[in-house]
Amino acid sequence: MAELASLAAVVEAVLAVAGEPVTIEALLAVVGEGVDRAQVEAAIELLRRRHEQEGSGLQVESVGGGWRLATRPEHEGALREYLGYRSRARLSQAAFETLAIVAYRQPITLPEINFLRGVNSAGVVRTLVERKLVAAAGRKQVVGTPLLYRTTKEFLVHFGLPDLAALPTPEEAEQVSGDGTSEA
Amino acid sequence: MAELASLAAVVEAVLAVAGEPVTIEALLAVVGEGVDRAQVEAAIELLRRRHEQEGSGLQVESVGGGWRLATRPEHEGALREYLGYRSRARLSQAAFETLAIVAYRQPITLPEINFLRGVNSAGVVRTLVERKLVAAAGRKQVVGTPLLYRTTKEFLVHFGLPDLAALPTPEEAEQVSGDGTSEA
Amino acid sequence: MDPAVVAGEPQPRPAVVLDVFEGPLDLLLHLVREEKVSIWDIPIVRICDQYHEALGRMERLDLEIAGEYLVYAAWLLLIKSRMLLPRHEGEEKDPRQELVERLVEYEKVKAAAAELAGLAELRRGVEAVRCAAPDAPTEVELDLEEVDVLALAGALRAVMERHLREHPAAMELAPIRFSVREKIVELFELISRQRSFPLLSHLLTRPDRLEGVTFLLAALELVRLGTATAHQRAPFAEIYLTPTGVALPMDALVDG
Repeated sequence: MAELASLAAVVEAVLAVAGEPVTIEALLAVVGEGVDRAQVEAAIELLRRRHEQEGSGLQVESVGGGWRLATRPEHEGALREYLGYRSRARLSQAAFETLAIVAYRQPITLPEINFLRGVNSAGVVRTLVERKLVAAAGRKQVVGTPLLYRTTKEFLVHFGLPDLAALPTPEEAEQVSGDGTSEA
Repeated sequence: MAELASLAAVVEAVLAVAGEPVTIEALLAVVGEGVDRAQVEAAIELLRRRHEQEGSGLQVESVGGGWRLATRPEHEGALREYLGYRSRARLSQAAFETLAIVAYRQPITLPEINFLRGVNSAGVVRTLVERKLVAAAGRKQVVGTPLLYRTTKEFLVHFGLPDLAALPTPEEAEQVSGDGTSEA
Repeated sequence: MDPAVVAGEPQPRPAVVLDVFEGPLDLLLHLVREEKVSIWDIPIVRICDQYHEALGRMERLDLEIAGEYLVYAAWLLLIKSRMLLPRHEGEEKDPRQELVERLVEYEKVKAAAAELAGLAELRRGVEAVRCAAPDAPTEVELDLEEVDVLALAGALRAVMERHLREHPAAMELAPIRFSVREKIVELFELISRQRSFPLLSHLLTRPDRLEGVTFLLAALELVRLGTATAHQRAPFAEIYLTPTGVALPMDALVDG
C-alpha cells in the first residue's frame, strides 16, 4: 500500500503541472517500469478520495478523456477576487507597448500613438493614466489641438530611473534580444 | 478549527491557480472580511504541514516574498518525462558565475561583472535577462552611466529563496577573504 | 623564456583542456591550485611560464584565443619582469598584489557560483502548480513588478519594427504645411531633454512624411547654428543629436 501512496504522489505532481487533462496512457508512460494500468487507476482513485475528504482546496476530476487537478466550484468567488487583485498589479501587452511609446517619444498625442501602433489605443492610454504612469500635459498646436502625453514621476520611480535621459538607448536595448516580454 | 480548515482550502485553491508566489497581503485581500493576518498565516501553516505529512505530491513553499504551491524534487524524473522539452534548460557555469556576482553584489554594472570574471560577459547577462533571472535597474552615476543589474523575483523562485537575505554564505569564500589582506 | 627556470626537460604535465576554462582568471586559478602553492605567494615565474605554455597549446590546436587571455598574458609578463628586478624592502608594493586580489575575488565568485549551482540542483523537479483558473484572462499580462527598462526598450523596438514593416518609406510631394522655424524650436526642446536624441527614428515615425523632412531641415539648421552636434557611427545608422549647451539664437532663425 505504501507503494500505491507514492504512486499517487507522482500522479498528483504530474496532474498539478500538466495544465490539461492527462490520460491514463500518458501517466503509464511516465511512472516507470513495472506499473500497470490497474495500479495507476487505483492511485488516481486514492488521490480522488483524499481530496474529497480532507477539506482540500482541490479536486481530481475526469474530463475530456483524462484526469486533471482542479479547483472547487465553492472557491470560484475567491479565485475571481484573486485574479482581479492580480490584474491590478499587471499591465496588458498593449498597455506596456503604449507605455514604451510614450516613454521614448514624449510628448506625444493619442493620434500619433495610434499611428505608431496601428490600432486605436485610447483605452490603454486611459488605463496608463489611471495607473498614474502617464499623464496629459498640454496640447499640441495642430488641428484638433490633441492632448500631449508624458510619463510621470511615478513612472521614473517604478523603473528606478533618475530622469528620462537614463532610459536605455537603442544600442543598449539591442543587448536584450526579442521583445523583452517572452516567458522565461 | 473548522473555520481554519476551510480558510486553508481557499488558500490552497488560490496558490494552485496563481502559478507564482502569492503574498500574505494578496491572500488577505481575497479571503474576505473578518480574517486577519495571523489567521491567514495559521492557514498556510496548516496547509504546509498537511502536504508534508501525507505523502502528498505537492509542497507549500516560501519563495520570492510569497507562498507557492509546487511539486517536490523527488518527482523530477516523472515530471521531466511528462513535460519533456518544456522543462527548463540548465544554466551554464558562466551563467552561474555571473548570477553569483549579480546576486551578491547587486546592483552591479556590466563592466564590473567583466572585471570580476576576467572575461566579457555581455552575452551571459543577456541570457540571464531573457530568462528573467536578472533585470536592469537604474544607472550608475559614473562615466558612461552604465546600466545597473539586479536579481529578480524569478531568481528567488528559481533558487527556492524567500528573499535575498536567505542567500547562502559561501563558506569557502569566507575563509579566503578572512585570510587577512587589505581591501582591494 | 627564462632559462634559469625552464632548464632541463620540461616535466610532462596533463594536457590542460582549455575550453573548460571560463577565462584567464579561471585558468590561472587552476595553475595555482595544481602547483599546490598559497594564493598569497604565487611563484609568478613558474605560473607565468605555464600560462604561456597553455596558450601555446591552444595555438597549436588552432583554437581561437580570446582577447582576454592575451591581456592577462601580457600582464603576467610584466609582473614577472618586475619580480626579477631587485626591489628595496618596503619601498613599493608587491608586483603580484593586484593579480592576487583579482584571483581571490574570482575564487569567491566561483565558490558562490558553486553554491547557486548546488541550490539549483536541489530545486530540479520543483515546478509551479498551475491549475486552470475560472475565466483566466486570455491576454498576456505583465507583472509590473517584474518588467524593467530593458523590457520597455524592447517593447518600443518591437513597435517600431512592426510600424516600419507596415509603413515602408516612399517619396511623395505635398504642399508645405510645416515651418522649419517651428520645427527648430520643437526639435531644440526635444534634444535638450536627452543626452543623445535619435533623429532618424524620430523622423521615421512622424505621421506626416513632410513633417519628417521639415524636421531634418531643422536638425541641419541646429547643427549649423552650433546648438547641437550630430553623430553617426556608420552609413545608414541612427543619427544622434547632442545639445552643445549653446542657446538657440531666436533672431537668427530662418523663416520657412
